[in-house]
Amino acid sequence: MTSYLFVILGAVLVNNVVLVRILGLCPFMGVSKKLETAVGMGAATTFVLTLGCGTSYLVDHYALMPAGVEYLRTLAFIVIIAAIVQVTELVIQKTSPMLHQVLGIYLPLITTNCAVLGIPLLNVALHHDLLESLLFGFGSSVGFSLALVLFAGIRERLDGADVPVPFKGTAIAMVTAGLMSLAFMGFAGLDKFH
Amino acid sequence: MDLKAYRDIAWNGIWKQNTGVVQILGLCPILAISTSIVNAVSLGLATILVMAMSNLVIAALRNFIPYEIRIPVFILIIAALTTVVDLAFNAYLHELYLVLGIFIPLIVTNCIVLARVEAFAAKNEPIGSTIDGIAMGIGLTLVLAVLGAIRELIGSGTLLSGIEMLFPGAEAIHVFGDDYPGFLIAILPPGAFFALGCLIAGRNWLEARKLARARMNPPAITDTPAEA
Amino acid sequence: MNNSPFVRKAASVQSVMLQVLLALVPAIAAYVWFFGAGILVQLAIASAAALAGEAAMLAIRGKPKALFLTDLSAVVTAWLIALTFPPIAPWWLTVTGTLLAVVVVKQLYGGLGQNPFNPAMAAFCLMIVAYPALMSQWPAAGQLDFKTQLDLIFGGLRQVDAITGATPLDALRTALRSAASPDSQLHGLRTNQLMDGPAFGLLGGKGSEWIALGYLVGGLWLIRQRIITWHIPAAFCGALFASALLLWGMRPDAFASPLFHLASGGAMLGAFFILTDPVSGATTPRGKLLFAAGAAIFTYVIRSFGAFPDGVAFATLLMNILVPLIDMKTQAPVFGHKKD
Amino acid sequence: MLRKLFKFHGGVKPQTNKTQSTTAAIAAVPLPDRLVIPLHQAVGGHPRPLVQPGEHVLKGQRIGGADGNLSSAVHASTSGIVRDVAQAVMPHTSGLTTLSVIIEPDGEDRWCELEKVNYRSTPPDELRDFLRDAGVVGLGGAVFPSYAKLKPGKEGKLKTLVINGAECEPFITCDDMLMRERASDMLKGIVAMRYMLQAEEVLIGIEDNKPEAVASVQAAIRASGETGIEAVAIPTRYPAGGAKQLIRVLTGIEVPHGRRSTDFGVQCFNVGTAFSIFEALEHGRPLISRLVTVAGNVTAPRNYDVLIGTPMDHLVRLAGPRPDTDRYIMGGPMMGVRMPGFDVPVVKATNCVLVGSPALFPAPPPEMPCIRCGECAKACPADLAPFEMYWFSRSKNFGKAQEYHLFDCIECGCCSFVCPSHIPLVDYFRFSKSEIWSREREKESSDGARDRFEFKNFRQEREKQEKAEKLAAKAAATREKVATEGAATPAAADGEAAPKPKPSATDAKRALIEAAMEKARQQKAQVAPKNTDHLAPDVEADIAAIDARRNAAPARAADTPDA
Amino acid sequence: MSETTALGLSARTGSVMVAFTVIFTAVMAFTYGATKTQIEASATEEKMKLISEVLPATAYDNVLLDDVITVGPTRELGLDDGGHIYRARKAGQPAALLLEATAPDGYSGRIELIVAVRADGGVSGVRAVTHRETPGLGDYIDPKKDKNKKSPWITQFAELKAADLPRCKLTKDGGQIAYHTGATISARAVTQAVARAAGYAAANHDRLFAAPSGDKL
Amino acid sequence: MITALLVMTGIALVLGAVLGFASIKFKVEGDPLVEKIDAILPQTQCGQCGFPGCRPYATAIADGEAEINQCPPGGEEGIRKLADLLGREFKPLSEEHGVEKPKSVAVIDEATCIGCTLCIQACPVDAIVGAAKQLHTIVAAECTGCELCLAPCPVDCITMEAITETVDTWKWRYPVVEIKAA
Ligand SMILES: Cc1cc2nc3c(=O)[nH]c(=O)nc-3n(C[C@H](O)[C@H](O)[C@H](O)COP(=O)(O)O)c2cc1C
Ligand SMILES: Cc1cc2nc3c(=O)[nH]c(=O)nc-3n(C[C@H](O)[C@H](O)[C@H](O)COP(=O)(O)O)c2cc1C
Ligand SMILES: Cc1cc2nc3c(=O)[nH]c(=O)nc-3n(C[C@H](O)[C@H](O)[C@H](O)COP(=O)(O)O)c2cc1C
Ligand SMILES: Cc1cc2nc3c(=O)[nH]c(=O)nc-3n(C[C@H](O)[C@H](O)[C@H](O)CO)c2cc1C
Ligand code: SF4
Ligand code: SF4
Ligand code: SF4
Ligand code: SF4
Ligand code: FES
Repeated sequence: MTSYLFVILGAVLVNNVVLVRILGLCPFMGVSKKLETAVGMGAATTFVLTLGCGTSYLVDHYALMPAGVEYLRTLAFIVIIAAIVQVTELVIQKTSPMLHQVLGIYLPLITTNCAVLGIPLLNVALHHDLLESLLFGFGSSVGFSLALVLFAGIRERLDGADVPVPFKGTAIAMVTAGLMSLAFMGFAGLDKFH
Repeated sequence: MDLKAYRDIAWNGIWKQNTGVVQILGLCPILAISTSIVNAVSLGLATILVMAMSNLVIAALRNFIPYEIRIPVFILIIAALTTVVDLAFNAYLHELYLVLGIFIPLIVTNCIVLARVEAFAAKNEPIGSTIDGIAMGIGLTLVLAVLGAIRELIGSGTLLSGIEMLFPGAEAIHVFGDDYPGFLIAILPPGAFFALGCLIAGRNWLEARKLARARMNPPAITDTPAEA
Repeated sequence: MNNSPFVRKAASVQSVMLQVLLALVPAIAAYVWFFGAGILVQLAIASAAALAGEAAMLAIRGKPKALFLTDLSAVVTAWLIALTFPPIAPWWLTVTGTLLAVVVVKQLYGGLGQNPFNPAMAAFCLMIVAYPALMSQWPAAGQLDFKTQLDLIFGGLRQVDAITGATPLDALRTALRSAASPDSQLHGLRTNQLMDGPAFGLLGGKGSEWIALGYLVGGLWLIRQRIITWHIPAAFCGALFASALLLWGMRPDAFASPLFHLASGGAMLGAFFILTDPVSGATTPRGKLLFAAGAAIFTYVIRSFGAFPDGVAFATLLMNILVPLIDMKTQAPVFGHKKD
Repeated sequence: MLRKLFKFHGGVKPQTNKTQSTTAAIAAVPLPDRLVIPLHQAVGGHPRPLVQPGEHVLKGQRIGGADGNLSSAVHASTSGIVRDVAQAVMPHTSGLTTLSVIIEPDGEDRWCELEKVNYRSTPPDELRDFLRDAGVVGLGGAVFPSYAKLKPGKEGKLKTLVINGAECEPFITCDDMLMRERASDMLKGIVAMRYMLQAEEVLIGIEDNKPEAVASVQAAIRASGETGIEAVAIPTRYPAGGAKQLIRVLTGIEVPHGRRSTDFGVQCFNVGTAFSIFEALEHGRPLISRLVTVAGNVTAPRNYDVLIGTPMDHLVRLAGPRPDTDRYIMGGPMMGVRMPGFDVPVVKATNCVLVGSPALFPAPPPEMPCIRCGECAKACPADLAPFEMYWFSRSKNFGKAQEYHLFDCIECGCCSFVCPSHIPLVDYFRFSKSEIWSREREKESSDGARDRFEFKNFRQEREKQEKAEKLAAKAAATREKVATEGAATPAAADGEAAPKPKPSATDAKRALIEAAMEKARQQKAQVAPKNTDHLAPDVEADIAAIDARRNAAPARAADTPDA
Repeated sequence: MSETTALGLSARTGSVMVAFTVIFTAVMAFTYGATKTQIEASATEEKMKLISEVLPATAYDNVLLDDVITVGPTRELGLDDGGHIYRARKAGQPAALLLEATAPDGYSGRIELIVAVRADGGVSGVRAVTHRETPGLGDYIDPKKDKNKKSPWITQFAELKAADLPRCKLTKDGGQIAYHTGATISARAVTQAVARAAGYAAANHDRLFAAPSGDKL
Repeated sequence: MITALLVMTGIALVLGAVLGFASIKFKVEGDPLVEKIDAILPQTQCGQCGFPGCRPYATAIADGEAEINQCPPGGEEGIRKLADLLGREFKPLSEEHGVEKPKSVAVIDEATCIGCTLCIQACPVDAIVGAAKQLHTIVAAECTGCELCLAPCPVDCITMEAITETVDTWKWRYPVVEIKAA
C-alpha cells in the first residue's frame, strides 16, 4: 500500500514530470498564461494520460510482448494515445465548446506532449504492473497539472511586473520555470526509501 | 516554387519561426538533452532526419489521408520513421543511443514535428516540405547546440565532451583548465531553463535592435532612375 | 502636482530595510563571538557584490541608481546570503551567489518588489546544488582563528576536509540514520548520546543555538516595530514543532527532538527574517499562516528525509511558488461582506 | 452614557491641526464683486438655467431648476444683476468648465419672498419636494441631494438616524464650530429629519477631540427635551467620519458597497445638512451659504459663513494667506481636491479651503515599487488589499483590479498615507475607476452601434427586396404602357423633372454638386431613406431645434447656384 | 460514397488506417530485421566493455556472457529481485566470478554495482553501473564522474587481495579504503557492498561454479 | 514480420473504427466564439480591418483566417483583449490597416448640406437622420466616428471633430511615475 503511495508522491513531487523529468514542456509554457486555461489543460491531460497508461500497459502485455514485437512499442503507444486524444477532443468540443476554444491548438497537441508518450515508456522501463502504471500515469499527470497551475498563478502576477523588455513574456517565464525546478530539487532523495 | 521561396522557407525555419526560441515548441529535448554539445547535436541530427523524412512522406501522401484520422496517420508515420532512426542509432551509435535514452522515441511527440507536418507538409508539395522539415530541424539543432555549448562550458568547463562516442579518439576541450570547479546548476534542469530563457531574451534583444535600427534609417531606395 | 492625500506618514522602504538590518545585529554579534570575525568579511563581500550587481543592472535598465541603491533591500539580501552560507565559503562562492540573487532572481523580474522568489534563498539553493561540498562544510564554534578564516575565504580552492564537519543538523541526521541501521556501530544509541559530540550544545549546535537566540530577539523586535507580523514566525515555529513532535514522539531513537529542530539550522532565521520577506511571501493574515506552516512542514520533511542538510531554503522557494494562489484564495472579506 | 461602540478596521491618525481655526467665532464675509454660481453642484442631473443675462435676481431666487429624477435646485446667493450665463471654471481637479450663473451683487442683499412650511404637520413627501426646491444637499462632502436620502426604507421607518459630526479630516472645523454655535438650530433640523424618516433613535457621532462640540450638543439636547437623541463621543481616528465607518462605530452594522443603508435600518447625515434643513423649513431659506473653514498656510485660520459662488481668493484674503501659497485645496488634506485656480467659486461641497504651500504639503518623495508590506491593507477601512488593486491598476489589468473589489474603495487615502514606498495608491484607483467607467460607456455605445448596424442591414435587405418587387412591377407596367401608347416619353419615369440649373458656373465643384443633386433626385423616386422612425424623443428634439435654426436662416442650399 | 453513415465512415477510415499501418509497420519490421544482429552485437560489445574494466580479457577464455546463472533475492548481494552471476573460466578452470550487486544505502538510494571476484578470493575490479549520488559530491564512485581521472577512487578495489578483505572498510571505519570527506556515505555504501559480495563469492565459490549454465539458484 | 503486421493492423482497425464513429457522434455546429469576439470589437463598422464590418471580422478571427491586430478603432486595448480571449500572443496594431486615432464624431455643416441622402446610406449605424432633399443631421451620441460618410458626400460638408472632454467623461490620468534615471 505505502509503496503505491510512494509511486504517486514520487511522480507528483520528487520526479515531477515537468520540472525534474523535463517532459511536457510545450503545453507547460504554452497554456500557462491564464489560471483558468491551465486548470482545464491539466484536467484534460490527466484524463488522457491516465487512460493512456492503462491502455498502453494492456496492449504492451497482451499484444506486443506475446507477439515478440516490442520494437513496435513507440508506434503502438502513440497511436493509442492519439486516438484517445482525438476522441477526448471531440467529446470536449461537443460538451464544452468554450473550453475547447480556450484550449485551442493545445488539445490536439496533447498528443505531442512528450509526457503522454514518455510516461507509458517509463512505465515499461520501470517494470510497473498495471496498477502501478495507472498510478504512475495519474501521479505524473497530477504533477504536470500542479506545476502548470502553480506556474500559471505566478505568470498571471508576472504580467504586472516591470520585467526588462527582452525578458518580457516567454523568457522570464523560462527563468521562473527554472526557479521552480530548483525549488523542486528540494524533494531530491525523498523517494529513496521506496 | 522557385529558389527564393525555398530560401524563405529555410530562413523561416532557422530564424523567423525558430522552434525553440520563437515558437516555443519542441522544448523537452532542447532542455533535457542540451547538457553537452555532442548529445545536443546528435539528437538534433536525429530530429532533422525524422522531420525531413516525415515531411517528405506526408507531403507526398497528403491527398490520401482522410481528414478525420489525419492526426493518427501523421503520428503513425512519424512514429514509424522515428522507430527506424531509433533502431539505427541502437545498432550503429550504441553508446550515444544509451545517452539519449527515451528522447529518441520521444521525437515522435516532439511538438514541432507534428506541428510542422500539420502546418506545412499537409498543405504543401514534397520538396518544399522536405526543406521546411530540414530547416526547422536545423533551427532546433542550432538552439540545441548553442544551449549545449553554454551549459557544458559553464557546467563543467569543457566543450565537445563525449565526442569520442561519435569519433573514437577525438578528445574534449578543457576550456578553463582542470581547476575549474564547474557550475553544476548549468547542467541540471534549472540551468536548462535559465539558459533557454537567456537565449530567448537574446533573440528578442537582437530583433528589437534590428527593428530600432530599421526605424532610425529607413532602407534607402535602391532602384536607380532609368535615365541615369 | 500630486493629488490627495497631501500628507503622509514618515515611512520609507529605506527605513524598513534599515530596521531589518538592525534586527540582525544581535545574531551577528553572537556569530562573531562564537565563530570569529570571518562572518564580518563575508557580510562585506556579499554587500559589495549585491550593490555592484544592482548598480550594473540599474545602469543597463536606465533606472535611477541613487534611489534604488540606497533603499538597502539589496543589502538585506546580501546579509541573509552571508548568514546562510558557511562562514568559510570561498569569496567567489559568496560573490556568485549574491550576484545570481540580485541579478537573476531580483532584477530580471524588474527589481525591488517584483520578484516572486526569495533572492537570498534562491542563491542558497543554487549554490548548495552546484557546490554541495563547499556549502556544507561548517567549522565548529571557536575552531578557527580569524587568520585561518581569511585564508580559507580568499585562498581559492583548498582542502578543508581536515578542519570542518557537517552542520549539527546533518551530523545528527547521519548519525540517527546509522543508528537506525542494524549494521552500524552506532546502532541502538539514543539521540542524546549521539548529541554528545563537541559540535552539539544544549539544544542545537554549540554556538549556533545562541545565534538562533539572536535571531529570535531581533525578530521579536521587528514584530514590536510592526515591520513584520506575528503570523509567520508563530505559524512556522508552531508547525515545525508539531511535525517534529509527531515523529519524535513515535521514534525518539530515529528522529531529532522538536527543540533541536527549532534551535538548529535556519529555523529561527527563516521564521523571522526569510519567510517574512514581504515581497515573495504571502500577504494576507490567513495566507501568512498557511504559507509559514507549509514551509515548516517542507522544512521538516527535507531535513529528516531529503538529500539536503537544511530544508528552510528549499521550503521557502517551494512556498514562494504557492504564494499567488494562497494570496488569491485567502483574501479577507471586504467591508460589509463579513460573516459575523 | 455607556453606549457600546464598535471598531472599524484600519484607519490612520494624521496630525489633526484643528485647534488653530477654532479660537475665533464664525465670521461673515463681505460681498464680493462677483458671484459665480455653477448650476451643477450636486450629484445628479445638470439643472437648467432659469434666468437670462441682464435679469435682476433677488437673494434666494431660484436660478437653476432641478432636472430629471435626481437633481437639486440652485439659488441666487444675493440680490443683483445676472451678468452672464456661461461656462466657467469649476472647483474640480480637471479644471474643466461648467455652465454657471454670474451675478454682480447690487449690495442690497435683498431676500425674495420666502415660503415656510410647518415640518410637524406637512406630509413628508411634500417636505421632500420642498427641500429639493430649496437646493438642500449633503454638506458632508458627497453633495447628494438630501431629499432623496430622506426616504425611510421599505418598512416605512428607520431604526437609527446617524448624524455625522465626526469631522475626521485634519484642519477642517466647520462642523465643530457649527455644533458649538448653532447646536439648537441644528437639533431642530435633526428633529425634522427624524420625523421624515420615522427614526426610532438618533445618534450624533462626534470625534472625542471636540469636547466643546459634544458638550454643546448635549446641552442643546437637554434643553430641547427631546428623547431618543444622543450625542456620542467616538474615538478619533480617520476616517471615522466616513458614513459607513461611522455607522459601523455607532451601531455595529456594516453596509456593503452597492447597498442602501436604509435597507439596514440606518441613514446618515452631516450636521451641516441638518442645519440647512432647519434653515429651509423654519425660515424658508434655500441653501445659499455654508460654513467654510479657511486653514493651512494662512495667518488667521478661521470659519466663515460664506455665500455660495464667492470666489475662493476673496474668502482666503480675509484669513491672511502667506506669500508662498501655491495652491488651494477644497476639503482636507486626506481627501481634498486641488483647485485649478485661485478664483474658483465656493460651492455647496466646499467645507474647507485649505491653503497650501510647498512647505506645508511637500511633494511626496519619488514613488518606489510596492514591496507588498501590507501596511496599506492594515490601514484600509474598507478591508481591501490596496497593493493588489494597485498591482493590477498599474498594469491596466482592470478586470483583476475589480476582482479585488476596486469599487469598494472609498478613496479615503489611508493607504497612500501609510505607504512606505510613497505610492499614490488612490490616484491609481481613481484612474482605474474612471477607465472602467469610460469602458462601460464605450461598451454601451458599441452595443448600441451593433444593434443599429444590424437593424440597418435588416432594413436594407428589406428595402432591396421591396425595390426589386417594385421594379418588377414597374417594368411590367412600362411594357404594358409601351405596348399601348407606343414610344411615348419613357423618361417620364423619373417623375416631373426639376428646373435644370443653368451650367453657368465653371468650377468643378459646382458640376459635382449638380451631378449629385441630379442623382439624388433620380434616387428619390426609387429609395426614400427616411431613417426618421425609431428616434428617441431627445433626438427628435435636437432635430427640431436644428430644423428651426435652418428655417430661421435664409434658404440657402438649393438657392446658392442662382445667387 | 454518398452515404456517410457512422458505420460507413468507420469502415472507410478504418480501412485507410489499416492500409497506412500495414505499410509503415512493414517499413519498421524491415528495418528491425536489418538491424537486429547489429543491435545485439552492439549490446554485447557494451557489456563486454564494462566487463573488461573489471576483469582483463586475458583472465579468461570462455564465452563469458553465455556462462551465466541467475540468483534469486540475495541479501548478501543486496539483490531484492535477484540478478545474474557470470563465470569466467580459463582453460576450463574457474577464473573469476562477475556478480551483480547492489548497495542499498547510498546517499540518494540504491547503487547498482558489478563486482568481479577472482577465484583466489581477491577483488579484480568494481564498477558502479547505475547510481544517483549527488553530482559533484558523491558521484566520484563512478569513474566517469571522478575528478581524479588517472586513478579513480573505485580502482582501489582492484588491489584487494583475499587477505585484505577484512580491511575492505573506509579508513575512517578502520579499513584501508580512502574516501572523500563530506561524502562518506556513498563510499561507505559501495565499500560495504563490495565486502559483502566478495564474502558471498568466497563462501559460495564451488556451488556457483558447479551450477550448469542458465541455471537458477 | 507477419505477427508485427497482424498486431498493428488489429490495433489500427479498432482505433480507426472508434475514431470514425466518434467523429460523427460528436459532430458540432455553430461557434459561440464569434459572439465573444464580436463583443470585444468596437462596432465602429468601419471596415478598416479588411472585412465588411465587425462581425465578419470576428468570424474570420474565429476561423483563424485573420490576425487579431487588424482593427484600428479597437486599438491596442482591443488587441489585448482578443489575445487574452484567444490565448494568443499580443501583437502591435498592423500598420497596413491603419493607426489608432482619437475618438471623433462626424459633423454636417448645416449650411452646405444639400440633402442628397448619400451619407445616410453610407452610415452603417444609422447615426444620420433626415429625409431626401431635407437637410441631414448627425446624432453625435450614435456616431461611431467611422468616417464612412465622408467620402460619399458630394459637397464635402461632413467633417470629423474630436470629442471634447466634459465633466461627465473626464478621466483621471495614469499617475505619473516620478522615477527618472539619475
Ligand atoms: C509569536 C507571537 C505569537 C502570537 N500568537 C498570537 C495568536 O495566536 N493569537 C493572537 O490573537 N495573538 C497572538 N499574538 C499577539 C499579536 O502580536 C497581536 O497582539 C494581536 O494579534 C493583535 O493583532 P492586530 O495587530 O491585528 O490587532 C502573538 C504574538 C507573538 C509575538
Ligand atoms: C473617507 C471619508 C471621510 C468622511 N468624513 C466625513 C466627516 O468627517 N464628516 C462628515 O460629515 N462626512 C464625512 N464623509 C461623508 C460621509 O461619508 C457621508 O457622505 C455624509 O456624512 C453623509 O451626510 P450628508 O449627505 O449630509 O453629507 C466622509 C466620507 C468619506 C468617504
Ligand atoms: C546537498 C548535499 C548532498 C550530499 N550528497 C552526498 C552524497 O551523494 N554522498 C555522500 O556520501 N554524502 C553526501 N552529502 C554529505 C552527507 O550529508 C554527509 O555530510 C557526509 O557524507 C558525511 O561525511 P563526513 O563524515 O566525511 O563528514 C551531501 C551533503 C549535502 C549537503
Ligand atoms: C522583513 C523583511 C524580510 C526580508 N527577507 C528577505 C529575504 O529573506 N531574502 C531576501 O533576499 N531579501 C529579503 N528582504 C529584502 C527585500 O524585501 C528583498 O530583497 C526583496 O525580495 C527584493 O525585491 C527582506 C525584507 C524585509 C523587510
Ligand atoms: S503600503 Fe505601499 S509598499 Fe506596502 S503593500 Fe501597500 S502599496 Fe505596497
Ligand atoms: S483609499 Fe481605498 S484602498 Fe485606500 S485605504 Fe481608502 S478605501 Fe482602502
Ligand atoms: S476595423 Fe474594427 S471597427 Fe472597423 S469594421 Fe473592422 S472590426 Fe469593426
Ligand atoms: S455619421 Fe459618419 S462617421 Fe458617424 S457613424 Fe455614421 S458614417 Fe460613421
Ligand atoms: S517537446 Fe513539446 S511537450 Fe515535449
